[in-house]
Amino acid sequence: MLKILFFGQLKDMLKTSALELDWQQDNQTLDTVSKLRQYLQTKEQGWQEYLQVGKVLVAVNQELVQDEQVISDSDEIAFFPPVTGG
Amino acid sequence: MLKILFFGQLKDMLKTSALELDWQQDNQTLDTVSKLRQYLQTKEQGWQEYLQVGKVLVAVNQELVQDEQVISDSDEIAFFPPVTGG
Amino acid sequence: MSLSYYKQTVIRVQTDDFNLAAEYKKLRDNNPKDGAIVTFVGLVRDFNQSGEVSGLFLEHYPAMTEKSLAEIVDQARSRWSIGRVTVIHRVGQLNVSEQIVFVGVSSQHRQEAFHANEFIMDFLKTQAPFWKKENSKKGDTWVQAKVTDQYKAKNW
Amino acid sequence: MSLSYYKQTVIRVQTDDFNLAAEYKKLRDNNPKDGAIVTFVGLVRDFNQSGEVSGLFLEHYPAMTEKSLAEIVDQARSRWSIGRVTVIHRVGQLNVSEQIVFVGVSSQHRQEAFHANEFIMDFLKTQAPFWKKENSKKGDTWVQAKVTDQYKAKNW
Repeated sequence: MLKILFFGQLKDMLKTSALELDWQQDNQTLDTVSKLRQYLQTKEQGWQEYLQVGKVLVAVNQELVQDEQVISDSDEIAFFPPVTGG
Repeated sequence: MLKILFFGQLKDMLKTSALELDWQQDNQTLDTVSKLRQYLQTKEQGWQEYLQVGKVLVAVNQELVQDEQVISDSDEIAFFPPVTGG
Repeated sequence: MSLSYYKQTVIRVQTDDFNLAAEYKKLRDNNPKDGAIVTFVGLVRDFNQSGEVSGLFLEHYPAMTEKSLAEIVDQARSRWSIGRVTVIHRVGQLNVSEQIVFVGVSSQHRQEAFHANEFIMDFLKTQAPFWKKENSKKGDTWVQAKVTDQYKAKNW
Repeated sequence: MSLSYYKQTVIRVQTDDFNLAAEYKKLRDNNPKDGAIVTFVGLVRDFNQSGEVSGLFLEHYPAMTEKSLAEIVDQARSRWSIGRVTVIHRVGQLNVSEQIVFVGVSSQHRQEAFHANEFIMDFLKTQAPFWKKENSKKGDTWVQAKVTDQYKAKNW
């Protein structure tokens, strides 16, 4: 299972903070951030826009990564808006 | 009278921290820092070297100035080495 | 005094307030090699993106936060010769004028502590997983990231 | 709160030690417009130009010192939008690890406080009339000005 997390405004927009997902989905393996993102974008109304490349940052196992990042089953993948701490 | 002050290592080298001097000296008026400096340089053994342009900073009435600065009778002129506070 | 103590890094993420004097003391005590200590404190301003602000809520990504801050400090250490570093970031509900973040850096000479401290703040602002929601008369609004912060981090 | 209080400058030259927490409090209290406070403290290191140092004596030019520091702060204010500024410099005999100088700057946003603080230190180092004499086993030696300090001040 992939563990997916959402934070900040994105969490509010998607109306969920966490979900679990099989690494294998029907006819494909969600083995990159890009594939996972595209899969999620089709999941619910509005997610297409909210999860656009460039609008959100992605961390895999708590490390910021790019869209091409490879992911494995049991990874923790977090999507969030640009950070605003400090 | 000009009030002349020396600080830091320069004070030790010149073996004096303050002296007073007539603005008018024999055949000239010490009306620039440059003239005062040259006059002082002839005053004692070693002062020629210690008071060289570029080796010391000069303040007239507590403001850093250049060698061409005009000075008036009753001004306070301080000579000192590059500063080392902080 | 061991090298590891001299080059000590402290990272804390907490709801509690912090005390500048206590943090300064930890950077200074038994540290006669360092001649410079620079501290930064970020505070909740009464005016920001949503106009007049009465407070803010700080959310974070707990599993990632300390790791991310530690990496930023490591990056600073790879660029400058610095001594001790402390980074404290608060989370949860904060009122106007409350302290949000502390960064303290000691170094032998002043320039390293100044630059490393500013670098840590610039990277914290763009890489550490914190999100602010401002409370105002209009309700609660998520703070939007500033493009100028991206530029600052990229300019190092 | 009047503008003059908001833009307050405090300059002190003293033999007594100073207290970081007290100075920070003066920069922070009743100042909800400023979101950033940067402090710098310079300390007596145990090793410098004369090798192992046991202490130092700070001489200054009393009539000029505060005036010179105030001018440096004015220059910083003309370059950056900053709030409160405090500069404290000690004179007289100091031991290893004692505090020498404090610079504190508040501002709305962090970059201004960082840069103004570093600028004030760089100009203090090259323009304010202080001279250090180091005490070591070899006797007392006047500290020589560093060319690198001249460069730092010129690079602003």
